[in-house]
Amino acid sequence: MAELTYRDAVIRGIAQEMERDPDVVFLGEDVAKAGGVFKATVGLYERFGPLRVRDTPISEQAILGAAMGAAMTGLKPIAEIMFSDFIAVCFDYIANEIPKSRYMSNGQIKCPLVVRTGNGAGSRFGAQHSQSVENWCMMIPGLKVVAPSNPRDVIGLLAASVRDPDPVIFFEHKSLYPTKGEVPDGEIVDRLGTARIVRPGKDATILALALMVPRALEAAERLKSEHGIDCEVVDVRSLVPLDTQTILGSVARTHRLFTVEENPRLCGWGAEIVSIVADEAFYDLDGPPVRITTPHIPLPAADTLEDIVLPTPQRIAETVRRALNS
Amino acid sequence: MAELTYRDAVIRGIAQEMERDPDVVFLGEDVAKAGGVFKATVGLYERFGPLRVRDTPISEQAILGAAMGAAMTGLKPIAEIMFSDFIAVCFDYIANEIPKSRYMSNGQIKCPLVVRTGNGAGSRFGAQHSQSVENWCMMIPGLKVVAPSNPRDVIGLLAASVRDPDPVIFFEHKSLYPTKGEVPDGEIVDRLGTARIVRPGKDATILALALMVPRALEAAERLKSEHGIDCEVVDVRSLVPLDTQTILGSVARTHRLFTVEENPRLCGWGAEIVSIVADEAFYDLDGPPVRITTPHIPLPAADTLEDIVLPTPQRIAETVRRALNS
Amino acid sequence: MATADARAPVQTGLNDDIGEKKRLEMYRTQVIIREAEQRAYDLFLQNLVKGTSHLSLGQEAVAAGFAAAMEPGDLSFCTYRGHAHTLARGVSVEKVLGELMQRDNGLMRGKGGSMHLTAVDHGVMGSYAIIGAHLPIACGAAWRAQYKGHTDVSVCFFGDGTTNIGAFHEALNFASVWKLPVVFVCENNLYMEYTPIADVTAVPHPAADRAASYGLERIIIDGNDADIVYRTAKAAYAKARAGKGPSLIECLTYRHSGHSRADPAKYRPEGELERWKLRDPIKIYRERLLQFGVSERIIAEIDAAARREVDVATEACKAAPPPPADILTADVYADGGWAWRN
Amino acid sequence: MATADARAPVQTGLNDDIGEKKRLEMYRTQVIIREAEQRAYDLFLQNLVKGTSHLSLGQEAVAAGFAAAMEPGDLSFCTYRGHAHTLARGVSVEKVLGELMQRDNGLMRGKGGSMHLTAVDHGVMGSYAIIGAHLPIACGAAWRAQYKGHTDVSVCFFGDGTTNIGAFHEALNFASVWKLPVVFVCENNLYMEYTPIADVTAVPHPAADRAASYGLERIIIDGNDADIVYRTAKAAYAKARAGKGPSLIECLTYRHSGHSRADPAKYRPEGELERWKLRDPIKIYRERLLQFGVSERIIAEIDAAARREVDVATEACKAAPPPPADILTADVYADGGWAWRN
Ligand SMILES: Cc1ncc(C[n+]2csc(CCOP(=O)(O)OP(=O)(O)O)c2C)c(N)n1
Ligand SMILES: Cc1ncc(C[n+]2csc(CCOP(=O)(O)OP(=O)(O)O)c2C)c(N)n1
Ligand SMILES: [Mg+2]
Ligand SMILES: [Mg+2]
Repeated sequence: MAELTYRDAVIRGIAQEMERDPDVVFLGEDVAKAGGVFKATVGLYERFGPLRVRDTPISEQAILGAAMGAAMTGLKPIAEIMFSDFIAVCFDYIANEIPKSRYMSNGQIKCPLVVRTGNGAGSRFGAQHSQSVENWCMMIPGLKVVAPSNPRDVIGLLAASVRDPDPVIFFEHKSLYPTKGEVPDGEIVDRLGTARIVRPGKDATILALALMVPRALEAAERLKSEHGIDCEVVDVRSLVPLDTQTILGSVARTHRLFTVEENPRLCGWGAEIVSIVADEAFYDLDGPPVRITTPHIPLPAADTLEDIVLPTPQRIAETVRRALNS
Repeated sequence: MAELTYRDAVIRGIAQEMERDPDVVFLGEDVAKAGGVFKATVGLYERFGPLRVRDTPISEQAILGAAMGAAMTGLKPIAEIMFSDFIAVCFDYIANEIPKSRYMSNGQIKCPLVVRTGNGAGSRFGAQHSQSVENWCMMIPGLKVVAPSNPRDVIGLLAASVRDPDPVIFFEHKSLYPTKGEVPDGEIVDRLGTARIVRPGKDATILALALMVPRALEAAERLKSEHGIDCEVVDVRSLVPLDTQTILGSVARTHRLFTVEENPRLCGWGAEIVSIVADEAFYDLDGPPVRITTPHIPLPAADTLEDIVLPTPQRIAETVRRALNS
Repeated sequence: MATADARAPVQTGLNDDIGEKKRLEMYRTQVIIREAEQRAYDLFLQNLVKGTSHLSLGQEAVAAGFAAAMEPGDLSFCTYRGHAHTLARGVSVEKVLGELMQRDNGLMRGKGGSMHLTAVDHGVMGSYAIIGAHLPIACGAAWRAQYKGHTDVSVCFFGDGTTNIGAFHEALNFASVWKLPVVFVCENNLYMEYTPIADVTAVPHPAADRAASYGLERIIIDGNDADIVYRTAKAAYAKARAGKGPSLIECLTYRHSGHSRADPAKYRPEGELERWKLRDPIKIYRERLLQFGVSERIIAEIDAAARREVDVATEACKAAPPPPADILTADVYADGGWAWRN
Repeated sequence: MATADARAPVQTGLNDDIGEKKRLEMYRTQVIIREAEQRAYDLFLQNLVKGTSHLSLGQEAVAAGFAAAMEPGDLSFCTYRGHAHTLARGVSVEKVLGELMQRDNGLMRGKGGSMHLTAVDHGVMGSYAIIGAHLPIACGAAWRAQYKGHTDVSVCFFGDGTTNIGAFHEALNFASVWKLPVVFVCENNLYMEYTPIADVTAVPHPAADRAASYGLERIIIDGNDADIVYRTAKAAYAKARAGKGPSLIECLTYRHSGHSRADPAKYRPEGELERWKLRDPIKIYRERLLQFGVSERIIAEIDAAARREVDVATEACKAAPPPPADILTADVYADGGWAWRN
């Protein structure tokens, strides 16, 4: 066991997989010699050399296209898209090429690759560098979508993603990079499609992802200590595959559902899960399922404003309390 | 009154607005001299001349970027993106530039423009030319999103979109182009954000959009004649602004909700609306809200396969009947 | 028309650098493509070809020449106008027509359709229907070869109109900087869908006039002469295999039919099609063979065999069933299914 | 360093084509930018500048020269590294620093942040933080001018690294084909974020060596000499206003600080920064003024006034409140609000 930052867990996760499989290669902007703009790839270039860890031009389409072509023909590339907002400039690969080729080719083409990207708000970077865009990917058939909330999951889920035979979009939360957590020694390999109950509880289910997990946990503690409300907090961890069993199981026990999303409100993963639960577990629900989200607006840059829009432990707790009391 | 095809309604709608306002200009690939690949812009070049109706290179980013720059500085451009699938190659403008500039600039920048695009399946074009991608736009704060189901609405909603001071993504359904409908003479101007109850009913609410509207109507007729089930069918017409009043009002009367979506299942507009209804009208519901969608797969090309995946009147009717009986 | 005269035959005759066997192979390929595509058009008129289809009638020499110069293991990346390149790699007419007719015997059993022909076992790594998308993808395949020390070349075909989209630029720069073994082949047939390329491009030669932007040689060739195409391809592949990086080759050619099945091509100036038909690649090549001493009989046999193959394929496709419904949800993910949840 | 010698002064002296007034204006602009950005850095160290910020220290001559050659009504399109260009159009230091400090007195009241400076009333049509995005947008503004018969020019600033993204290519071709009155200014400061541009670009001059791809002249200038910048800008604007289409200008320059506030710039080869500091644009220009007979006193007054302005602005910003919460949901839509439903 060692304490590791989320940032260093990314480095260790990539290194673990590159060490194991010479077909794992890594490319992106400023990732090699400079170690990445978030310093989440420091040392990989020195360790694995210039053939396996490569700096690219500012050409996101070329980055993802090249990752796809390499994956189709036998490599297992990890591609970095620096900020997840930039997925918009290479979205054709995310929406039309990478996820559809296997299907269109009747199984002939395979795309085992990972796109790592810095997601989420909290850095006061404004509307084009702070978005949570996991729903841009969840809505596309053929992708897998993962978003770890802690250093251990970073390593385990990254390993699972690299070893997965399907394309995985791996969302690292920028605000989590400096956070720390205990990580076991040795190889860590997790499983995609498994949510984790991070706090058991009986009064309500709170689903969260990435940065929202610690916030939901804090809200749950407050609800317990201040109002005696006992919430179950589930770290969704992967949106595709989605662990509906764990989610439906939790709602079957608590009878109330709350989702906590950082992405803007419309058509987020919260809407998807609420719809699944409303359809399949309608009679389990004792009250309306409630989504707690960032309002449906572009993100403001100012610290004071940004702090208001993201779901806070206080807003989560308040929303749950009010819903359960009504 | 005259009978007009949906295709000709597009031509008339654009012409009506270009006639009225010299600041309305139109650009896209093959739209001018050739009249568009769907023949939905035939004659505009001849009528409004080469300065107002312009062919572009295959450069979707330049098309939308230019539309944005022109809109910011005083024109009211209409830009065509030939197939809506191609929004993926210019998604930065849809996701990051056009919708966010007003907000980021604290109201200084305005983007009154319309992006017209051919959406939807039915032409056996396969996975990269058949998608329904209105949810790619609905999820982005700052856009308006419109999808007419008939020739009259094409003109009225297109006029409303062109006159709207905000950016509007206007989804024309490719399979509706040859369909006909009665259209009044003279100027037609509709209002965004108004859903229409196209068939009143008391037993269940069916929400549909574009090509799914006639299919939902046919399903409702079957349900009535074969099972005595009386469905209310609502043509949603615009996803943003969303007419939640009409939707919630209908559910308050019928107590059951069904959404019929052509887009793949995850994070579609159906999920959004189901989530709104589940949250705000939970106690109005007599049973689970049900989404009827295309399965979450890329679209197959073969006619026999494509016909299976899109919601059909039969599947809609069957789903509603089974849900109401259970 | 500008042609790269340096690439014209040095010796001429059946025993030159190309040789009789290759020439007959290239002739056969061109004829097969021609016959198969004309058949596709007839079948479309009978409503048996569904969806869209984009023919390469008139552009056969490009497909034949580039394919003939390939080694097994070399990879082709095509567009929606990819029937010709797929056939040129030896994929059967039946599988191609079957896919166009959306039958179960099609190359992808009807799941992909005419715009996405893929035959990995023949090195056809897919046909891509979003303009420009496959240029970066071909770079990736070439990167794999470079990384693994393989000697195969990735060859990427696209049209003149494709040179104006962003992905073209990103791929060319990327390939050049990484010195990738990829060959970019622009088939300049003068038109995008219906718009003349000259109306929307800042330079006369949409590909070649951009080569210098990527530190590459300016190469323009007569795309209707399979010999010229073949020799150019050979040289580019050799360069790629030698680790000397990518090439960008602009082939001047012309499509005899419309852009897609829906297009009567009324936008052509009068006489243009007729002028190009005088330079029909198959006509040119038949004359070349005769001139080099191949007998009329051998040529007629190749023609007849091609027609037979297309006839047999047509019948097989007509008899083939539509794809079964159970493949609908297959192969979304690697486990063979489509489950996005447990 | 390559310089476009044709653009070097013909007459030299205060009464040449530029003249004393312009020169003092350009000097003042450079000094204001320098002072304001150094202050921004100090404020960042005091944790008063939030988020990120990208300084143009060392690149002031580009901003000053292009702005000085503009007429009122000409439009600037900038990147995240846009403080300099915004100040050069006359926007107050207070509004710029206020935005960097995310205060209510900021240019966009803190809603946009340092990467999105926008001042429409000064012709600053936004700063764009997605590489390449604003090149097509500038084309659109220029299209409006062409369509309406306006004579303004749209000027679009970006870095060397931006030349490798797709939008660059699309915009350049589009502008050239439509002959738009737009001027593309590449500030080649040798680096992307941390990676040398030479490592990832197929040609030595990332912008100029691509000009021919768009039928444009190859223009490379010394971006550290405001006079050269000014004359080049003048010529390009005149061409644009005359309906002769776009220009692409590569300005050779260097940033003295790191890419953004987080970057210590350890990737620089030894001595590089020092060599470039010898060619500091403000030093060059101060010497020029002295040589042309401007007195030390006048220069010192300008320096002092600039420092005063920055001091006053700093105090105003420190005193300014954070933006009120009620602007959070304002101006998503044109009705002033954010309602996506009724
Ligand atoms: C991104 C994108 N934009 C537009 C289209 C529609 N489209 C299909 S083919 C075509 C013309 C392509 O012209 P060219 O590259 O010259 O190839 P050709 O068809 O002549 O072989 C266009 C515009 C597309 N498929 N993808
Ligand atoms: C599409 C996109 N990719 C990557 C980035 C991250 N990024 C911001 S600045 C920068 C370097 C830009 O280099 P250059 O164009 O030379 O401009 P400079 O910063 O040197 O002024 C990068 C890669 C971005 N903002 N947008
Ligand atoms: Mg063409
Ligand atoms: Mg730079």
